[in-house]
Amino acid sequence: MKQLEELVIAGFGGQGVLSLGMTLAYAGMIDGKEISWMPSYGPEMRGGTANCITILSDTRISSPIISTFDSAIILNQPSMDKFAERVKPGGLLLYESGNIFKPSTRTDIQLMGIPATTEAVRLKNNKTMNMIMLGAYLQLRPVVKIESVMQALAEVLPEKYHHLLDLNRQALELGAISVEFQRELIQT
Amino acid sequence: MKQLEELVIAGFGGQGVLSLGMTLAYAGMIDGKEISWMPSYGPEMRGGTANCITILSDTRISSPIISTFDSAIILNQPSMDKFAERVKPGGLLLYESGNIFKPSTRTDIQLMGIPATTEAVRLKNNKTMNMIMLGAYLQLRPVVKIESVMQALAEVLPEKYHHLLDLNRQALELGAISVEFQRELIQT
Amino acid sequence: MQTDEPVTHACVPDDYDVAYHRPAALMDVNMHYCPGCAHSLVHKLLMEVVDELGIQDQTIGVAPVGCSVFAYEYMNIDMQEAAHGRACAVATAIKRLMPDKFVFTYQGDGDLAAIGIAETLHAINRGENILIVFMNNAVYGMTSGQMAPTTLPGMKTTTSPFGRDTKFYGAPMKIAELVAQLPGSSYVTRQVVNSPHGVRKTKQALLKAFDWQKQNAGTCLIEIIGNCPSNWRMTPLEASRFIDEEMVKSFPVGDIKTPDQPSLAPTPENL
Amino acid sequence: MQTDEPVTHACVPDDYDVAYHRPAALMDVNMHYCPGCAHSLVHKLLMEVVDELGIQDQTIGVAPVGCSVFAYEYMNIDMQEAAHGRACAVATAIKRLMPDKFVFTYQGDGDLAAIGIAETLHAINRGENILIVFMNNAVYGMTSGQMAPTTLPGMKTTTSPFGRDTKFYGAPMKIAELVAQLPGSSYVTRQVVNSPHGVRKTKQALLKAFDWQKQNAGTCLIEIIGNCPSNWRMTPLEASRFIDEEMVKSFPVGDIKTPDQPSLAPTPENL
Amino acid sequence: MEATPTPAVRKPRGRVEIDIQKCKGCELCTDACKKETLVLSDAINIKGYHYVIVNNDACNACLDCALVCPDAVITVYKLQKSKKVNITPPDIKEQLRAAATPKPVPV
Amino acid sequence: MEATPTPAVRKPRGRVEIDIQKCKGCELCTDACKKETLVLSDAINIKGYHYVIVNNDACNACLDCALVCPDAVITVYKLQKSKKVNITPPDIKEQLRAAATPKPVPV
Amino acid sequence: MNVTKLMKGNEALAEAAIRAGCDAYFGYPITPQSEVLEYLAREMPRHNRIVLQAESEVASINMVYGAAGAGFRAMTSSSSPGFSLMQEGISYLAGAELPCLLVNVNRAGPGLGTIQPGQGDYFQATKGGGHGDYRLIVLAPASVQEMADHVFLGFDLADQYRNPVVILSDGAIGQMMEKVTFKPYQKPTADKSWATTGKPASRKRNAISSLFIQPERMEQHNLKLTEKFNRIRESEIRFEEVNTNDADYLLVAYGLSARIAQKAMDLARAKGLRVGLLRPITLFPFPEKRLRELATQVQGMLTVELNSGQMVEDVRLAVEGRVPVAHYGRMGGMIFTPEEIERQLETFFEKAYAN
Amino acid sequence: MNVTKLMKGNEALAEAAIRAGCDAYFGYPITPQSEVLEYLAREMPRHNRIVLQAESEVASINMVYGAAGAGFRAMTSSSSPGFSLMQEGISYLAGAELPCLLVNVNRAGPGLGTIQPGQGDYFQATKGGGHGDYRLIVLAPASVQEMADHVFLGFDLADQYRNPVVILSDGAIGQMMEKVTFKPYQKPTADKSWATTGKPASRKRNAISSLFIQPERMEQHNLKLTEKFNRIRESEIRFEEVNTNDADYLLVAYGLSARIAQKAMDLARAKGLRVGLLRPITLFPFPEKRLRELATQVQGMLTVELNSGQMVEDVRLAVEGRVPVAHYGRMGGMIFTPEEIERQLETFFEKAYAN
Ligand SMILES: Cc1ncc(C[n+]2csc(CCOP(=O)(O)OP(=O)(O)O)c2C)c(N)n1
Ligand SMILES: Cc1ncc(C[n+]2csc(CCOP(=O)(O)OP(=O)(O)O)c2C)c(N)n1
Ligand code: SF4
Ligand code: SF4
Ligand code: SF4
Ligand code: SF4
Ligand code: SF4
Ligand code: SF4
Ligand SMILES: [Mg+2]
Ligand SMILES: [Mg+2]
Repeated sequence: MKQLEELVIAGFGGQGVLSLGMTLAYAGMIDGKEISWMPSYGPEMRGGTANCITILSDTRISSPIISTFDSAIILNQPSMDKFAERVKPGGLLLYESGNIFKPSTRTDIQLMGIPATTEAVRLKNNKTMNMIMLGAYLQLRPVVKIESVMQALAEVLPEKYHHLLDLNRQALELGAISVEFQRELIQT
Repeated sequence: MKQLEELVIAGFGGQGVLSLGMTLAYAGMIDGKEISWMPSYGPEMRGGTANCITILSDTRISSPIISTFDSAIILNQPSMDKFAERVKPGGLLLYESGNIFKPSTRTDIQLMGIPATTEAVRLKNNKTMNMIMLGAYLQLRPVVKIESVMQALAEVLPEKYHHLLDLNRQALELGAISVEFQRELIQT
Repeated sequence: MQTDEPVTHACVPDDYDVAYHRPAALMDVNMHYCPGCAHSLVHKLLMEVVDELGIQDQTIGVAPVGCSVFAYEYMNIDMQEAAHGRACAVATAIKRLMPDKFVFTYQGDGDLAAIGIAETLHAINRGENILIVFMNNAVYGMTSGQMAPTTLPGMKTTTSPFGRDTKFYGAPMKIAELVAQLPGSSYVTRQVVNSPHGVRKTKQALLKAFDWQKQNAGTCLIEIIGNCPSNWRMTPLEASRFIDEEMVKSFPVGDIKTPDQPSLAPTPENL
Repeated sequence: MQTDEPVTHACVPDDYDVAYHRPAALMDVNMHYCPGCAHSLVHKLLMEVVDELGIQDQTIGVAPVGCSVFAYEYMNIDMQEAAHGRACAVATAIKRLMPDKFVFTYQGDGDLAAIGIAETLHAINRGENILIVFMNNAVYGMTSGQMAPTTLPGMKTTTSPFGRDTKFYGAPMKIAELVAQLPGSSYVTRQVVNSPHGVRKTKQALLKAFDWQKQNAGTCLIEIIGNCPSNWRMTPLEASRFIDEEMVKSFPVGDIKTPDQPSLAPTPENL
Repeated sequence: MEATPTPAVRKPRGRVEIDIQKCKGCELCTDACKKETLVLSDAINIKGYHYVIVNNDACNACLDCALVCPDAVITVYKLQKSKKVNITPPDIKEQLRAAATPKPVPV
Repeated sequence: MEATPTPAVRKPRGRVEIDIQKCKGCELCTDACKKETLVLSDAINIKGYHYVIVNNDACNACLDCALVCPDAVITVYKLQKSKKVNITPPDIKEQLRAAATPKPVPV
Repeated sequence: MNVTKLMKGNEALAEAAIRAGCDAYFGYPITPQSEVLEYLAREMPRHNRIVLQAESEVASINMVYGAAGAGFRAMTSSSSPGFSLMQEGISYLAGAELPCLLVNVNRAGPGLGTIQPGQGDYFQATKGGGHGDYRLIVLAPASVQEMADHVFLGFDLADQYRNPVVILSDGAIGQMMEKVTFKPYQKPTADKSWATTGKPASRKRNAISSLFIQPERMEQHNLKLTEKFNRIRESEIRFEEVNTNDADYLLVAYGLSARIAQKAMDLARAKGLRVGLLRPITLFPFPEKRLRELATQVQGMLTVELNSGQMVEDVRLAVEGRVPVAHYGRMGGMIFTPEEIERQLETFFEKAYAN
Repeated sequence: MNVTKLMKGNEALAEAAIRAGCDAYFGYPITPQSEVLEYLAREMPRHNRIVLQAESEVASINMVYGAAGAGFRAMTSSSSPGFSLMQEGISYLAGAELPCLLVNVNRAGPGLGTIQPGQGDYFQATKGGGHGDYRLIVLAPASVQEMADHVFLGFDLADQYRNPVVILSDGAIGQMMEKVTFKPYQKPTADKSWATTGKPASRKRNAISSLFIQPERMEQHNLKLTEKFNRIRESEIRFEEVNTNDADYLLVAYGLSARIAQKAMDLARAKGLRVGLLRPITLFPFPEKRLRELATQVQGMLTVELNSGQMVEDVRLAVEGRVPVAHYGRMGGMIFTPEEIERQLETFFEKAYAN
């Protein structure tokens, strides 16, 4: 596992951007890491764009606010336009391909689109889109254990939603599978 | 006339302390002097003690607040206790003798008691007490012209009180006469 | 901050007359409100009235702090953005200095009934000739759904997570009834905008209020029971139903005081 | 700041019983009020009530900014001096934290009705179990006689030198009637203290209010039409007459709301 | 009563036009319309909202939809009195459908 | 009815005591007293106020003066029921007059 | 034509407001400045101007906002506790760049304190008692004449920079009477095309606001304000010097304190100590440069203030350690006498140069 | 037993309030700190504590006064505009010497501004935004952990000195999530015999007041307060140093800025610049002495703040011109990146030593 992972997650307000980052942060805590999770907040969240910076590290984190990222999970076009250039060379840019018409054309980073919205339809629950993206991300950057993510979800979700835990696990797995599928696509 | 006269006037709230000083200040202005009139203000005025520092000068006045005085006009005992020691050696301490049981015992200043309250009864108007004191003071320290005082009163008093102007002139004169009477008393 | 391109209509079909169009005084921009939010609707009505009376050049509005803080981005008239709760103080000054202009405030329930109750009551007590448009959505919209003085008993908000406990927070404040007690108020009414009928009535009320202002009748206050679907956690349609089923129980709709008829609700004075 | 020597009576004549004496809970000091000022009288009554109910150790008072700012120098109970207008906020906190204590505020009309109207109305709307003793002398006493929200129409003050113009400043605010509209208020009454009869009635009102507070009935407000001879530029006796002849016209005396009888004045709710 | 010589298509009393980029899909209009003239489209606009399109030609120009539309995005047209019967109007529904196809737009 | 053996002086039903240094001479008590028991003195106290003194022995202990006194300076005594008739009380008026003579006091 | 009157500081200020074309005054009574409201309540109506006693200082300041936003010359006045209540409103006025005149007749605090004069509100006025980055132009009158003059100056500066101006006076200057001369005054024309006077067809709508929800735009606004404050720093510094030419020691004081310090200076000179006085007239902008210059000439500076040491920080910031800067203060409404200051001068400079 | 959680700064602060034995919270919603009220509205009732949403910030602060005056641990929280409204009340609290905890989650101003993080309220918090001479103890958390820790510290200091304590945080620290560990805490016993709890026969009555009408008594009170603030200056300075041992250049920053500055320091060190960081934890009292010491070691200091230059004045006052002190700021909710600061470091020090 990496010493330090600096990640940005960005998209529309309703896409579960903040909870994606938060789940990852929780899982990081369970894995004994230092964490910082910094949301963009304010009324723009209402329908506008939202993003959060999540940092996982084995040592104390200095700045919770950074301008370049090891990885980015991008869920809409405006966020792609805003953040694509800010992924460090060699970094990862994972995006939801259904929502993005014009992905970055950078060649010095790993770019991968996941049709998570479409996949979510297969799970009959649009809200699982963000967990599919998380599954995909963790397949590429295993910064926390999947089990820790599941534990995090169990802690974060109120009891009455615990019946959804299984669905979330499926979503995570679907994300991982999608990555492998994309990889095959790229290779061929 | 003196270059600079630093005067304190002090007594109970209802005794006309502030208007005594104010009248003198107005007269000073009419005589073309520089003036500063500084009241003690606040709720203590309500029945409590009141005082004002009046400074007349031929040149620009620096501090309107001073701790020692050329002259003092004192209308009650607490004020006598407070200010007697603050008259400069050689200065004047004029007091209303009816209200003061224990005048200062200083010998390095000119001390004079005027029975202004009793004299005011002769004018059938208690309120003239302060003007009697002013008359007495001006007899001893002619820092402004009596005519200027009268003009000041005419300007300060609202029209409807102008019938009192003559009474005030009498009071001023009575004060002057009292001084002469006291002088005689002292001499004898 | 200042775009005011005229509203354009793409294709006017032959043989048809325009029966309703977006008011010209409403800026041709996207409003930031959530879908179905009553704020936007009332903005629209206000600008319809301004258009119809032809008083765009004579009207000055005062925006509050609340979801409608950007009202001045949407209404194509001169406006001031007041500090939270102080719209009536701001409007008082404007109106006193320009008594021939039409002056209104536009305020939410947190703004008017909580932090701004002093400025509101005193402006009304003085009988300032202004119109107060009071959007009562029973919640602090902008700050994400905290309890307002008008929150219904038992209603859950982020600061009344177990439902508003009237033992602890008292009953919802009936602003319209309260200010009707003050002799300075002239026309006081409560309306809804969750149906075409309600919208028509509210617009009538607005028209009347401007008319009374012209006659220097005193302060007019129009309380509008609006929705806040986002913070009520409902769809706009559910919110509309909630207004009919719940809100109007605490906040009965109708005129409370009109200038010709001093107060429809008997008060100690007029018994 | 803390002297509380007991009140001593110089010579108690033989064969006589004490029928009235200065209340023990009133500090044995000279009060700074002007001759005849109603503030001192009401202080006295409050302390009589504290004595009679034996609650000196259970009562916490909140003093305002106004002529009665020094109330805590005169009442021999624990007290807090609140910022101008904020007594009800201060009292709210005290009462919520010590619900078994008796808590009252003592406020002037500038303090309560002008700058403090928000805190007052909201405390009452929440139904805080406190007593508000409201001294309405129609003027800002302490700052030397400026107009208050309760100044009578036409009354001259230093800031209404031509007489209060109701067109400009509205009508005097009837605080008791206004707060009686709020469900959170329990016992609301208006009294005078310019005659032995008025004094007796006011004391009864105070006793009742403490009783209601014990029963957690909600906020009690006792408005007392008091004099301010100094700023009315009258003798105390003239001021007493002015109350009977002028003040009570604008401020009718009597109970406005009692807890058993929700509101003696019909309101929109209870019609 | 006159007999109609040729069976000309009835022209609807009212027609509506929707500024779809400003529509937020709140469905207050669809609920208000007694003629069920309006319906939410499946497509979304640049703000990400499903917007309203015309469902049928039953509009009677009652204005209800326009009145309740919070975002003032509905324009209502009313057939001129003298032109009650006429040839088929250009298919406004189709026009709107076309306009509604989402295109990428910079935000 | 019993005949009174010796013409003993009638003892007043009530008597008042005034804390003259706290009295502010507002005259609310003198106005309130129906028996005209109280009157303002010519002398002043250390605060500069004319204070109230007892004018006659007509007091009936009605308390009115004490009730209206803003400064709570009046104490009222009531004759015990059993002691309705008695010798002349010490002249409280004189006592008070004596106490009222102004003396210089530090403020 | 000049008119000379004998007036209280507060009254002179009020009279000046009328002569300066103040369109509207909003205020709430508080000692020691209620005379301003009282004077204007009497005099404004006959000039057809607006004077309104507000329900509180919070209302006053927001009324000033409304009036200033509509393009009128508006003002309010208060004293310390009341001025604290205005801080939110002041920040709004500065944020929305509204010209207006605010008067604080400083009394002694903190809290309810006492109504006697004080200078404890220096920090509040000069560093911003409200939230966010803004500056007020702060004028400190030291005489009744200046109480009047600063009203004209204040309104003009406010208009010129679209910024609130504060007159920071004190209870003594407000209550004392001196002669005051009113000179004829011509109100300069100010561009108020931004004001909300009703939008004619010919122009875009005007909006008065301090809200910029996007940080990018807010920062632009902040930078614009900062740039304005720098311009003010460059152009609007005002101060008075007395006997600085040959001074070995410098007294620094403003307002009432400066008057007393001047007499102390005379006393010290009489004893042979070469003392000068620098009296800042603008507290923001502060005469930093001049003080820095004087720091190369004098051997030490003493600020005298009616507080526990506030302006002294600005003096120290100006001289950057070049000479020792001491503070002497009285508080709580107590006022130093000239003799007291003179003694301080002696002991301070003895001590400073003993070692 | 220690408990570790992942929490937002605002929530950690609220949780800490409960654990610190806060008896009463009064507040009014405002972004970016409404979570404090919301958290406590949910959690306080089950601890039988008082939480009350007030009608305004003015009411909140005066409720705090009432509760603190009755001897309870009381607090409020707000953000910039709301905090401005509290200034009168804060001055009263300081004047009446009431211990309490006040939280300002700073956003960008002036005026309504924006809800993004800022540090523009430094002056207001440290120099006194209210009237009169008083000081608040000001704590500046730079992490979620400190958001919690400073609550315990703040309440304890408040009780110890009978003075209000302010936690001056910012929107970013309030909104971000980090791990936070709560240690067992024992509330120290504080003498509250002065509180208004009802006067038993056994003691004299207690009066809470900031009013001293006689100047002589007011001055005594002011001197007592001043003496207290001096004691605080001597005993309560807190700061953190990173890499100062060998530093040639010093960054000075607090709160969020300090976190970013630390990363900038790392970047600079990676380039060979020997940069250290001093992070004041208490803004009042300010670590003047330590800065003065470091001024003899380093060649220059750079303060980075989310404002136009406020703390930089305190740094300059501390170093008295011994080394150049520069300021770099962003405003309006814009936040500098570590790289940006690093660049500033380079240009500033190049410039400083070029000539
Ligand atoms: C002094 C101050 N306090 C608090 C806030 C935060 N605030 C912004 S809007 C608002 C309340 C909004 O509620 P409401 O007035 O009901 O308007 P709505 O959004 O519901 O339309 C609050 C508390 C602020 N901006 N300023
Ligand atoms: C914030 C603030 N504003 C104004 C004042 C000045 N002030 C002191 S008392 C008072 C009004 C007093 O009037 P009222 O409440 O009617 O009491 P009264 O003296 O008549 O009993 C005012 C305005 C103040 N102390 N604080
Ligand atoms: S939060 Fe509520 S009030 Fe605000 S825009 Fe959304 S629906 Fe409207
Ligand atoms: S000024 Fe008025 S209210 Fe104040 S003490 Fe005197 S009479 Fe009473
Ligand atoms: S105008 Fe009437 S009929 Fe036509 S679409 Fe709208 S609501 Fe339906
Ligand atoms: S009411 Fe307006 S915004 Fe809502 S769905 Fe209909 S057209 Fe769209
Ligand atoms: S008790 Fe009654 S009768 Fe006796 S003095 Fe008093 S008022 Fe007069
Ligand atoms: S009522 Fe009281 S204070 Fe007034 S004159 Fe009578 S005894 Fe004196
Ligand atoms: Mg609302
Ligand atoms: Mg009053």
